[in-house]
Parts: sequence; structure tokens; C-alpha cells
Amino acid sequence: MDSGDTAWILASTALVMLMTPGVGLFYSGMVRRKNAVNMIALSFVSLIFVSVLWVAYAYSLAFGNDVSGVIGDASYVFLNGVGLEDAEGLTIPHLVFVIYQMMFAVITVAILTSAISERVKLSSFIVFSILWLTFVYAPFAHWLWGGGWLAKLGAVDFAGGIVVHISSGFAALALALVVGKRGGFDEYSIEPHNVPMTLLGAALLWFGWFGFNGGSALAANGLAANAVVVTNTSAAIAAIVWMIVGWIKGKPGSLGIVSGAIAGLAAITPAAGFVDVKGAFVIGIGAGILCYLAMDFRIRRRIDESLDAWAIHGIGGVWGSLAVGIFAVPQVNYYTGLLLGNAELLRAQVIAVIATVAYAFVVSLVLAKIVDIVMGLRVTAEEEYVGLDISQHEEVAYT
Amino acid sequence: MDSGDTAWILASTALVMLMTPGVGLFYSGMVRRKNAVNMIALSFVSLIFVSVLWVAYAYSLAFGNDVSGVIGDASYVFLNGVGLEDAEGLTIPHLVFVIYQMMFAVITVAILTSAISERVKLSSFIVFSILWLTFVYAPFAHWLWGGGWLAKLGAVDFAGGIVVHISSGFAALALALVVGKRGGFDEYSIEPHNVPMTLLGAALLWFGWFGFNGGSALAANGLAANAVVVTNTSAAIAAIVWMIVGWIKGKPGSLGIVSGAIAGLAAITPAAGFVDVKGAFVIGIGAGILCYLAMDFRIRRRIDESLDAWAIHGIGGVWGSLAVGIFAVPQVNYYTGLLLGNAELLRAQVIAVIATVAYAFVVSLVLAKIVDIVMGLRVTAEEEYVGLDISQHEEVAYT
Amino acid sequence: MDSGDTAWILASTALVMLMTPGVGLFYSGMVRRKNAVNMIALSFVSLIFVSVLWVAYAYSLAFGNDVSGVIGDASYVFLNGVGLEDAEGLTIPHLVFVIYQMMFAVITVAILTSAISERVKLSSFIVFSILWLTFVYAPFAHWLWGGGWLAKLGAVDFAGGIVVHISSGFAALALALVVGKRGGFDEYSIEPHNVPMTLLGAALLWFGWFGFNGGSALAANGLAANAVVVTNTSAAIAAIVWMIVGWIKGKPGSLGIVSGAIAGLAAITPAAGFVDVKGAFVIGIGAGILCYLAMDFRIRRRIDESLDAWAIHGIGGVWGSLAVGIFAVPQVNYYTGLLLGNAELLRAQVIAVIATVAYAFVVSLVLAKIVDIVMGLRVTAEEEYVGLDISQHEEVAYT
Amino acid sequence: MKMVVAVIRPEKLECVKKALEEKGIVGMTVTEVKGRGEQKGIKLQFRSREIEVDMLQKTKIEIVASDEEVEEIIDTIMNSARTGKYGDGRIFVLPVEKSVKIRTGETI
Amino acid sequence: MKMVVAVIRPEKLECVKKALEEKGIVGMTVTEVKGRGEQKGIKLQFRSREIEVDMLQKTKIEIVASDEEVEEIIDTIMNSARTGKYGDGRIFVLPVEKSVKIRTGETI
Amino acid sequence: MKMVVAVIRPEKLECVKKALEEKGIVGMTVTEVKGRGEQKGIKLQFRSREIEVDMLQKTKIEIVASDEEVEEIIDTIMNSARTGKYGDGRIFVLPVEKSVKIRTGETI
Ligand SMILES: Nc1ncnc2c1ncn2[C@@H]1O[C@H](COP(=O)(O)OP(=O)(O)O)[C@@H](O)[C@H]1O
Ligand SMILES: Nc1ncnc2c1ncn2[C@@H]1O[C@H](COP(=O)(O)OP(=O)(O)O)[C@@H](O)[C@H]1O
Ligand SMILES: Nc1ncnc2c1ncn2[C@@H]1O[C@H](COP(=O)(O)OP(=O)(O)O)[C@@H](O)[C@H]1O
Repeated sequence: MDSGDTAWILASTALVMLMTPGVGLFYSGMVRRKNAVNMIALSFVSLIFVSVLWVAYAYSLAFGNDVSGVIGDASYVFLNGVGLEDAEGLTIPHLVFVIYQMMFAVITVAILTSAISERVKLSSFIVFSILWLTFVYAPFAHWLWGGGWLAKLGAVDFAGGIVVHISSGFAALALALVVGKRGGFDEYSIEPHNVPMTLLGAALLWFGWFGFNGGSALAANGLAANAVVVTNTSAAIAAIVWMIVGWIKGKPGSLGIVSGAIAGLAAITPAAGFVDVKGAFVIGIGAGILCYLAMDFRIRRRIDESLDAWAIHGIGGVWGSLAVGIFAVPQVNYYTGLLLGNAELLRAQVIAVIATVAYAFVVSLVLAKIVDIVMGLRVTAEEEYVGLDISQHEEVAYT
Repeated sequence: MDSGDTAWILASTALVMLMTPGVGLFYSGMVRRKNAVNMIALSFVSLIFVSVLWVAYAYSLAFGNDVSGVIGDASYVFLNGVGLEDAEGLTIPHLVFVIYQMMFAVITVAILTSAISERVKLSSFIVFSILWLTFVYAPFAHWLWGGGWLAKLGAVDFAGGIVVHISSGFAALALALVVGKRGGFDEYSIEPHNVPMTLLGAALLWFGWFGFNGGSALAANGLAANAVVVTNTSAAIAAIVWMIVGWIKGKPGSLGIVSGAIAGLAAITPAAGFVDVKGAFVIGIGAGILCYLAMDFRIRRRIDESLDAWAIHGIGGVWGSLAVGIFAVPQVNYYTGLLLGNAELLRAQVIAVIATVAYAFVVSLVLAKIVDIVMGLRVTAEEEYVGLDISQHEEVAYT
Repeated sequence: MDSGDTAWILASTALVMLMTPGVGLFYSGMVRRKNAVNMIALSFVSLIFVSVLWVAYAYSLAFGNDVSGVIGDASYVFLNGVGLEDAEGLTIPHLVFVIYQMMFAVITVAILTSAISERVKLSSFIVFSILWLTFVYAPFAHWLWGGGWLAKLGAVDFAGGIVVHISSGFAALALALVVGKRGGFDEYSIEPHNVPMTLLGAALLWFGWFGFNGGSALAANGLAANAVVVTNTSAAIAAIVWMIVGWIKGKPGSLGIVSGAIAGLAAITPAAGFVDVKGAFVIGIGAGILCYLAMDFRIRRRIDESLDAWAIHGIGGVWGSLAVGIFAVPQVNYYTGLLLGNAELLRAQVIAVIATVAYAFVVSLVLAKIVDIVMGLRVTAEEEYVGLDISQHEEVAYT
Repeated sequence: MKMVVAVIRPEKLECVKKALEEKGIVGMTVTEVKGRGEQKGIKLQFRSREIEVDMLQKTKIEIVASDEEVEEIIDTIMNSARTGKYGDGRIFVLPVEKSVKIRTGETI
Repeated sequence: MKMVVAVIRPEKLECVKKALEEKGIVGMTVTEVKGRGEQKGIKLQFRSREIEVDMLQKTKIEIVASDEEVEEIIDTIMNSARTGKYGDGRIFVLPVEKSVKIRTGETI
Repeated sequence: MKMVVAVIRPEKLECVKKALEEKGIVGMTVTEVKGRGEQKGIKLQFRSREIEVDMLQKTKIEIVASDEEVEEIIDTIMNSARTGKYGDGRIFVLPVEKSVKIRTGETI
């Protein structure tokens, strides 16, 4: 055990934990006042249910002994055999690894609430997220990080471009299609009720992302340092790009700036441990442009994936995961990308992206349909009209 | 000195520091708009006064050389002799230990403002908190952590179930009885003015608690890891329990979810370094149920301990402190609980709980009475009606 | 490389990063509702532009090879040659040092937005901050920390009393004079629109300051511990002083308490690695009094340096930078101040303060004038009247 | 047809609403306002100084009703909103010439 | 001269504003209010229990206009604010005796 | 008895309140509103495009007073609220049929 590495991953765990209510605040500011509580509550619901399920069995599914490359076995159910000693091959206690990974699962579920904002039935969301954690998140974590088939294939995902962002982004798209548009979506414009709250959420996300990507080195070393530097760079440059686009089309809104930043953060996530700061510039610029176009496309197609998890996390994750294969430089972490003449990595990344996009979208669609048929994913029109704060929680955000 | 341990306790200090304004926001959202500033200001007042007093003499009272098991001597007044070198028996600088412990004293005082919310005179609160820090907190810290009589007896308190939660919870109860109900408490319902603010506060508390319990290992090691994992688990499960109870009785409010989480966090605090994740499940479930019942009892008895420090911190602390004696497993930290056949620990815990509950309640009652008689603990009815923001600070929260 | 030191500086980087939106929230709460978004957006704009420029060339200007004591050379442009290995003379990766230092540059630019709040043209602010980073911040960082002429002279600045606080404070004064008063400043009182938001910002600043000053030890050791303890002490005592002054003149407002705290934090910044806790008491008391007087002076002179960056950061920085020369004790960090009979250090500090105050004020004034002439620093009267949220961002803070 | 405008204490709203409901008066529009009455608000002692808190938070209720209902509405509000202390508020009656339901277009 | 007071759904405000603008009606004052109509709000089913959400958020528009314009204003609001569902709101017309422009002092 | 309704610039409220107080007019109810006058708000240039900011924040004051006081109130508000620029606001006078003090029940 290395106390410095342990210190950093413990701190990173706290940082990533805070990102989940951060998502809640980020989203809540963008919905209407009558759904302000619900949007934050959904992030807490993600936190409490995923926390318990992770300990109960999901950690084992993701990181238990590999079963034919597809899933982990039951060896770590209820953290059996997970102790205070180092995790295999690491210099931090196994329990630190468990909870650090837990926080990734937690926030992934919180991100996808974008798609069902202002209209989801609380009970159905809980059921959906249990299913989704089991059938989408845990397999993805296993495939990339638990020694599953994509890892064996040579695909890499430093901090969750695939496991977190592609999975939640494309799940959000599927959910949005199943749950349908918010009442009034085609009639009038639905305005953010509290922009400062969204900016606060964005600040907490950026802050936490240092632990998200930096901690994924699983040690306090040069690799962690590289991850933090490229993360910050990509976020900043993508925010500037989005701001400029906003300026060309009108005024540079603050929501555009922070959306750009999140796009840059999502895109650099899979690459943070493989590219250097020059790569980060390119990835950030690409994220700013591509995610903006994706959002634009989504709006023109009148798809109510309300808070753009798909455009930002989904497309950002796809771009970043492919970019690893292009821009990886061996000085950072052995891996070499296309630009330096190695096509192997890109090949693996392309396969991984296609497979996970398809799986995430299809399986999320099926799960959403099942929940919808069995118990109804959506509140009634009346409940939606009075708002989820009253109809789901009997609470009023502000008096 | 171990740089990793030092890094972790420095980070934990920052985390625990943030919990105090976290309590302020958590409480402020639940009071009326006209007292929103005051409620946060009280947390800052706790921070600034306790910070100064801790350095001046309170640290010495708590951790100075033991005087007959009751209190520390004056050896560390103004941090005399406290230097950059390691604290005795630890691998972190003595100054780190001082400030980490300081943050516990700070937040304990902030927690008890629950009882006097929306009606306390600012000057009287300052006087009361100085007295209370001196006559309740410092002795408790000494008894359990400074080598005092309870420590000698064999009682343990990993991160403050007694020192922080029982002390502030039962002080809150005493204060509430002395200060009396808020005007209108029996006539109309007093509604939270800003639920998102309370949720933000809860998020900061959960976040900070990783440093609160994890840092109490005073090192970045397996014990810290265990503390963080069981802390998160207890919080999550208690939140789910409280949510279910809320659902049975009506709708699952977001305030219920986070209240449950705080109950779970308070209850696991004394146990985080002694129980494993299975123990955490039981402690969390117990905390959810017991603290809910306590809140219910308090409301039915029409006691205006307004923001439930007693029900959540007091009862949560009692339950957790007893639970240590039941569920401690030696794999975590040598100590063995009743379940594994050792009754000694539980015996010590029962004595500690009874003694501290009684002491905290009685001494807080006496101190509150004295302050009330000498200078009046409460503002006038007019000042209360217009709100403490204007009457104590000449400020208006929102314009 | 030391993993513990690296863990602490990585965590400190995150802490300091959060301070920038913290400044945004702190400031935003004090402006009117119609400028609430803009004020936070300015902090994000500082974050994104300085992040990119720092990597591109500003780090190299500050920390590249010394060119005649004045500026760094271009050796680190685009982080060329900055790798995962240790920075020279340190036990942390060079990249960690880069990003930790980056966050100081970021927040310094955010602090000076105080002077132009509620009236600056977004585009002009961006241009100004690029110039200012290049011609004021980078030289200052080089002079004190990059081996420039002030460092050679023997002047010290532990965590940025000069580089961050004097520079931004006196730049703010210059900017305020160039940009002129807000419309209505002399006619009616301009009230804070959201005091809890300002208190939240203050909480994040205090929290982050542990990384700001504690991290400036560039290691997790006794020096870092000392920095954190004196930082907290100075903040607390200055807050109490400001509160008492407020009480004498009227009611102790919460804004006064946190302003005092920030004054104490700014003043201790240059001294945190040189004085002990007794020194911190004196510095904190001095900061409370001096910064209050400065604010009072500014208001009486009807200078609309709107959010008091000058009074708090500028004067706090001057006081703290001089105080180092008086109160430094060798037990902390070799240096000895006047009180222990060494006048050399104070001499160097006086020269450094005078030189930097003059340079910061004059160069900022010139840069502001240039930007004003070329593109207009200020929005039109109509745009100011409707508010910057609409006129600069086409956004409304709250609906 | 009249509009009854009542400015009451915010904490009395629930009580007033219930009292009106019992009399069959259901429709109403409620606005958060600030107000000051003839007492110029509440005076707080502070040292030698006295500060006056004018502009206290109040709740305004507007009810449009037929001429016959007006007296009952006034009485009901009076009874449910009164505490007997300064600041209980006022009721004003304004004439209304026309009242239309948007949904149905019916004039009532 | 009359004051037309319309209580409408918040989400219809843009639509109503545009419709009025097309008719040359520009001046107006808008207030956020809460309200309940004769249906006593929306009933939500919850287990055996039924909860009633009264006091929904509404938007109040006040327009002072000459007597001749009143009918057109009412019609325009009716057409642009109606959804046909409960909760569409009401329009009231109150007499106004005088209207002064502060800037110019002119009485209109 | 009349109700004087004045829609003014928010930053002028303090000034208007003081001016009225000097004339002995104390009771009033104040509401935060948004409004647009005949100028349809403020036009901002932005590139080739022009954006119109309608619905600016305003403050509404309602004062119920005896018929004789009305002129003085109007004059006082005019003098204290005027800047001479667009957006200074309006004053409306509405008839009031009855005014009751809830505390005492007295009709005034
Ligand atoms: N002349 C008035 N015009 C308009 N509103 C008034 C007037 N007088 C009182 N009000 C409203 O009624 C509220 C309560 O009035 P107040 O005078 O405090 O009651 P009381 O008559 O018991 O003293 C005030 O806050 C204000 O909103
Ligand atoms: N009698 C009334 N007096 C004042 N306001 C009323 C009255 N009736 C309705 N309102 C206002 O109109 C709004 C909509 O009325 P509502 O009755 O829901 O419309 P509908 O007639 O379609 O049912 C209410 O929320 C309330 O603000
Ligand atoms: N016809 C009207 N009906 C209701 N309110 C109006 C009307 N005209 C103006 N107002 C209110 O008065 C405010 C100021 O009016 P405005 O026309 O800007 O003043 P000016 O006459 O100086 O241009 C508006 O924002 C609106 O709230």
C-alpha cells in the first residue's frame, strides 16, 4: 500500500461523489421551477440506490472473476473477500477501489435523467435504474475495466468515455424516444428557471472531474498529473469553441459556455491517460464543434432529450473514445495512436465504440419499453402539468 | 511523517471545514425566507469563534495532558509547543491534528443551531457557544479522544458519534426546551423556503463526511478506506429506508431522503472504524427507522427542536455508539462486538452513552438557562416576526 | 516523486480551481438580479481563457528560464519539455506544478472583475484579461516565484499576497477609475440580490484557500500544516474583527463577516509559510481593521470599485506582504522578521510591495485605457440599464 | 360584480383559504407583496438608535364575486385573518364591470 | 378607460403578448401569481388518498386601455390563451378613472 | 375613495416612498412586476440584428386613499419617480367602494 496513492484516490472518491448532486443542480437549473426539487432528487436517488446495489452485487458483476469475457462472477457479492489490503496489482486498498468505482456508476445513472426530466414517474425511474445498472453499466464496466472482451481486444477507456458517457448518453437517447416529449415541448419554449444554479452545478462538475480523470490513474503520479492537465485544457478550449459558435449565432450565453466545458470534459475522459496537451487541444476543439452540432441536430429533429446528455456525453464520449486511437502518444502511457503510425488501437476503439453505442441504445430502449409497459415510465398529464415536485414529492421548491 | 497520511488529513480538514457552511445551507433552506441569512450566518459564527477559541485554549482542554481523566491541562494554550513535527504516535504533523480536530468542534456547534433557529439573539448565541465549547465539547473530546475516563473505561468513538452527534443533539434538545417554540409554531405550518438549498447543503455534508469519517483513521490506509465505504453505505441505506417510510405515509419527499442520509451518516460515525459493510447495512437501517420515529415523537410532543438535530444527530449518535458494541468485527480494527461474543465493549459503550447523554443534556440546559437569565437567549416577538435577517443583521436575503 | 506530495498538490489544484466559480458566486450575490448570470459567467470566462493561455505561453513567461530577472523565456511554450517527471527541485511531477500554478492565474483574473461588475462589455473583458495576464500577472509570477528580480532581492511571497492579491486589487482600482461608476451609483443604493449565494461563494473560497495556501508548500508536510492553521486563524480573527466593527456601527451583517474573513485570508496568504499562529492573530486583526478602513475610504471617496477587490485583496495583500517582514519566525521556514531583529527581510518586502503596487496600478490603468479607446470597456447605458445578463448573454437568471 | 382585494399576513393564507372554501368561495388569485400600513411597520430598538422595518411581507388575495357575496367574503376574511395586532391588513372592494371565463367564453 | 385584468397560464404569456402586439396593444403590466378557479385545482390520485393541488402558478396581465379597445383585447386574449382545458383562466374588466404618463405628465 | 396604482422604476421606490411619507401618505402595497410600455422596451443593437428587451422589471405601488388625497399622491409620485427617460411608468386611478381595516373592522 502506498499512502500517497491511497490519499489521492480517497480524495478523488469524494470529488466524484460530489459530481452527482452537481449533475442534479446542473440539470435542475435548466428545468422549470415546478420540477426543480425533483431534478435534484433524482440525482440523490441515483446516489442512494446505486450505492447499495454496488455493494450488494454490481461491483461483483463488473469486477468479479471474468466469465467468458462478458460479466464478472459472484465472488465479491456483499463485498465478500474485499478487505483492507491492496487490490490486486494496485497500491491502494481494495475497498478504496470499490468505492471509487462506485461513484462512477452513481453519476452515470444520474446523467441519464436528462432524458426523462420533468416527466418521469419516480418509482419507474428507480426500477429502470436498477435494471440499467445491472444490464448496461455493470457489463460495460466489465468489458473495459474488468478484463472483459473489449479489454482483451485491446480497447481502452481511461476514465469512462465509453463506460460512463457513451452508456448514459445513448441510454438517454433511447429513453427520450420511449418516454416522449414533455407536454408543451412543441408549443412554447421551456425556459431554465435558475441559471446560477446550473452554473454552480457546472462548477462542481469541473471540480469533481479532476478526481474523475485524475483519480483514474489509480495513483498519485505523473499519469494522474497528465490526466488533470489535459482534462482542464480540453474543458477550457471546448468552452471557448462553444462560446464562439454562440457568438456567431447570437449572444454567448453562459449555458453555452458551460455546456461546451462539459462536452470537453466528457470527450477527454477516455483519452486523459493517453494523450498529451496538444492532443487535448484537438479533442477539445472537436468536442466543442461536434457536440454543438449534435445538440443542434437534436433540436431540429424535435427530439426532447431534454438536457442534452446524448449530444454532450454521448457524442462527446464517442469522439473522445475514437480520438484516443488517433492521438495517443507513448510518452504518456505506452499506447500509440494513428498519428504516430499505429492503426491497431484505433481499430479496437472503433469496434468498442460501435459495439457499446449499439448495445447501450438497444438494451436501454428495451428496458425502457418494459418498464413503460409494466408500470408506466411517465406521470399523468395532470401530474406533469402541476409539476413533479408536487406530484412526486409533495414539495415546493421555493416559497 | 508520512506525506500520504498528511495529504489525506489535510484534504479531510478541508472537507470537514466545508461541512459547517454545509450545515448552514442545509438548515437555511428549511427556515423561512426572513431568516435565511441568519441561519447561514450562525454557521459562519460557529466557524470563526470556535476556530479562534480552539487555538487559544480549547485544543489544550481537549488534548492537553490528562488531568484526572476529566480534562486536558493548559500545556497547549495558544498552540505552545505544537509544531511542524509529528504528533505523538502519529505520522502527521501535530498542527494537522490540531486543525483537523478543530473542524469537528466547529461543526458540532453549528449543528446545535437547529434548536434555536429563527429566534435566537446573535449575541447570546455567541456567548452560549463559547460556554458550551468549554464545558461540554472540550470535556467530551477529552473523555473519548484525549485519554479521559471514558477512553480508559474502554469506550470508543471513531469519528464523533458521541463527541459530535450526541453532544450537539442533546444540547439541541435542551436548548429547544429553554428557548421555547417559535411564534406561530402551534398555529400554522412553517414551510421550508428553499428546498434546493437544503439539498445542496446535504450534498456538501455527504461529501465532507468522507473526510469526517475517513480522515478519522488519521492515515490514508485500509482503515480509512473501510470508514469511507461503510459511511457511504449507511447513508444510502438509511436514505432509502426514510424514503420508503415517507412513501408509505404519503409521498417520498426529497427532504426525507436527505434527512435519512444524514441520520445514516451520524449513526455510522462512531462505528466507521470498527464495523464492516454488513454492519453498515444494519446500522443504516436502524438509523433510518429510529431517527424517523424520534422525529415523529418530537413533532407529536410539539417540541420545537426545529430542524431535528436531536432526532437525527442525537438519536443517530446514540444508536451508532451502541451499535459499535454489537457489530464491531476484529478484521477492521481489533475490537470485537457482542455478536462475536464480546460483551465488554458494549458495556463500555452503554456507560459512555448514558453518561454523555445525561451530561450533554443537563449541562447544556444549565448553560442555556444562565445565558437566558443573564442576557436573554431569544429575540423579542417583534424581532422574531420581522425575521432575524433584518433584526440581527439588517440584511435581506433576496431582493 | 513523492506520491503523498503529489496527492496533496493534485487535491489543492482542485480546491483552488473551485475558488474561481466561488468568486463568481460571491460577487454575483452582491450585484443586482439583472447581472447575476454575467458575474458568474465572468469567472468562467477567466477560467477558460487563462487555462488555455497558461498552457500556450503564460506558464513559460512566468516560469521559463529567467531573462534578465524580468520574464521567463519561451522554453515551455505549449508545455514543450514539461513532462510526467518531477519538476526541478520538487517531489511532484512538473505537470502538477503547471496546473497548480495555472489555477492561481485563473482566480487572479476573476478577482479583478469586482471593478467592472454590472457594466463591462464581455468582449472587452476578454481582451483586457489576455493583455493583463501577459503584462501583469506573468511578470509578477516570474519576479517572485520564477527567479526574477524580486526573488533575487530576497523578497518572498508564500502563496500570492503580491502575485495574486496586490496585482488583482490594484488592477481593480485602476479599472474602476477607467470604467467609471455604475449608472445610478450616486443616486440610489445598489443592493445585493442574493445574500445566501454570496455566503456560499465565501464558503467555497475559505474551503479552497486550504489548497491555495496549504498547497503552496508544494508538499504535504509540516509547512503545509502550518500554512493551513495560520490561514484559518487569520480568516477567523479578521471576520470577528469586522463583525465587531459592524456591531459598533450598526448590526453585524453576514456580508461583513465574510468580507472580514476574505480580508484575513488575503492578508495571511503571503505569510502563511513564514509566521506562526501568534503572527496569524496579529495579521488577522490588522487585516480586519485595515481592509475595513480601506472599504470605508473607498465608499467615502465615491469610487465604484464595486465589490471591494481593492480594499480587501489589494490592501490585505499589502498588509500581509509587509507583515511577513515583521513576524516571520525561523521555526516555520528559516526566514526571520523584524521582531526577531532582522530588518533585511522587511526591506525586501517594502521594495517588493512598492514596486508591485505601482506596476500593477499603472500598467493596468494603461491597458484598461487602451482597451477602452480601441473597443470600449463599457456597455451602452441602455445595455447597462436592462442588465448584462440580457445584453451580453441573452439570458435571464431566474424565471 | 366586485373585486375584493385583501392584504393579509402570509401565515394566515391557509386559514383564510379554508374559511372561504367553507362558504363556497373558491376562485381567487394570490400575489406575494410587500406592504406598510399606517403604523409604518415595526419599530426595533437598537442601542440608542431605532430602526423601522417598513415593507413587511404580505399576501394579497383578489376575489371577484357577485355583489351579494361581498359582505360574506369580507366577514369571512376578517374572522380568519385577524390576530388583533398591528399589521393584520386591509380589505378593499373595487367595482368590476365584466368577468369572462377564458375556457368557455361565458360572461359571469 | 378600463383596466383589463387577465389571469392566464404562464406558458401562454408569449402567445398572448404576440397576439396583442399584432392588434397594436403594447403597454401592459405582468405579475406572477398563484390562483385557483372553481375546479379547486387539479386532483391527483395517490393510493386511496386524493390530493388536490390548488394554487397553481398563473400569470396576471393588466392592460389599461380606452373603452373602445376593451372588446378587442378580451377577444384577443381569449383566442390566444385558450386551450379548452380547466385552468385557462379569467378576464376581468375594471373601470379606470385616470391614467397618467409619469415621464410626460400627459393624461390619457 | 380611490386606488392609485403606480408602475415605476424599481430603483425609484425608495425615493417615492420617502416623498409620499413626507406628505403623510404611509399605507401602501408594493408588488414586483414586469412591464412594457408603448416604446416596447429597450432596443439593443447586436450586429446586424436588433433585439428588443420588452418586459423590464418594474415596481407597482397601490395606495388606497380618499378622493381628496389623490391629486397630491399623483403629483408626489410624478415628481419623485420621473427621470424624463422612456420607461418612467404610469399612474392609474381606480374607484374603490369600500375599505376595511381587518384588525379593527373599521370602515374607512
Ligand atoms: N392605504 C393603503 N393602501 C394600500 N395598501 C394598504 C394601505 N394601508 C395598508 N395597506 C396594506 O395593508 C397591510 C397591512 O396594513 P396595516 O396598516 O399594517 O394593518 P393595520 O391596520 O392593522 O395596522 C400593509 O402592509 C399594506 O400592504
Ligand atoms: N373568482 C375569482 N376571483 C379571482 N380570480 C379568479 C377567480 N376565479 C378564477 N380566478 C383566477 O383564474 C385562474 C384560472 O381559473 P380557472 O377557474 O382555473 O379557470 P377555468 O374557468 O377554466 O376553470 C385561477 O387560478 C385564479 O387565479
Ligand atoms: N397600457 C398600459 N397598461 C398597463 N400597464 C402599462 C400600460 N402602459 C404602460 N404600463 C406600465 O408602465 C410601465 C412603464 O411604461 P412606459 O411606457 O415604459 O413608460 P413611458 O410612458 O415613459 O414610455 C410599463 O413597463 C408597464 O408596466
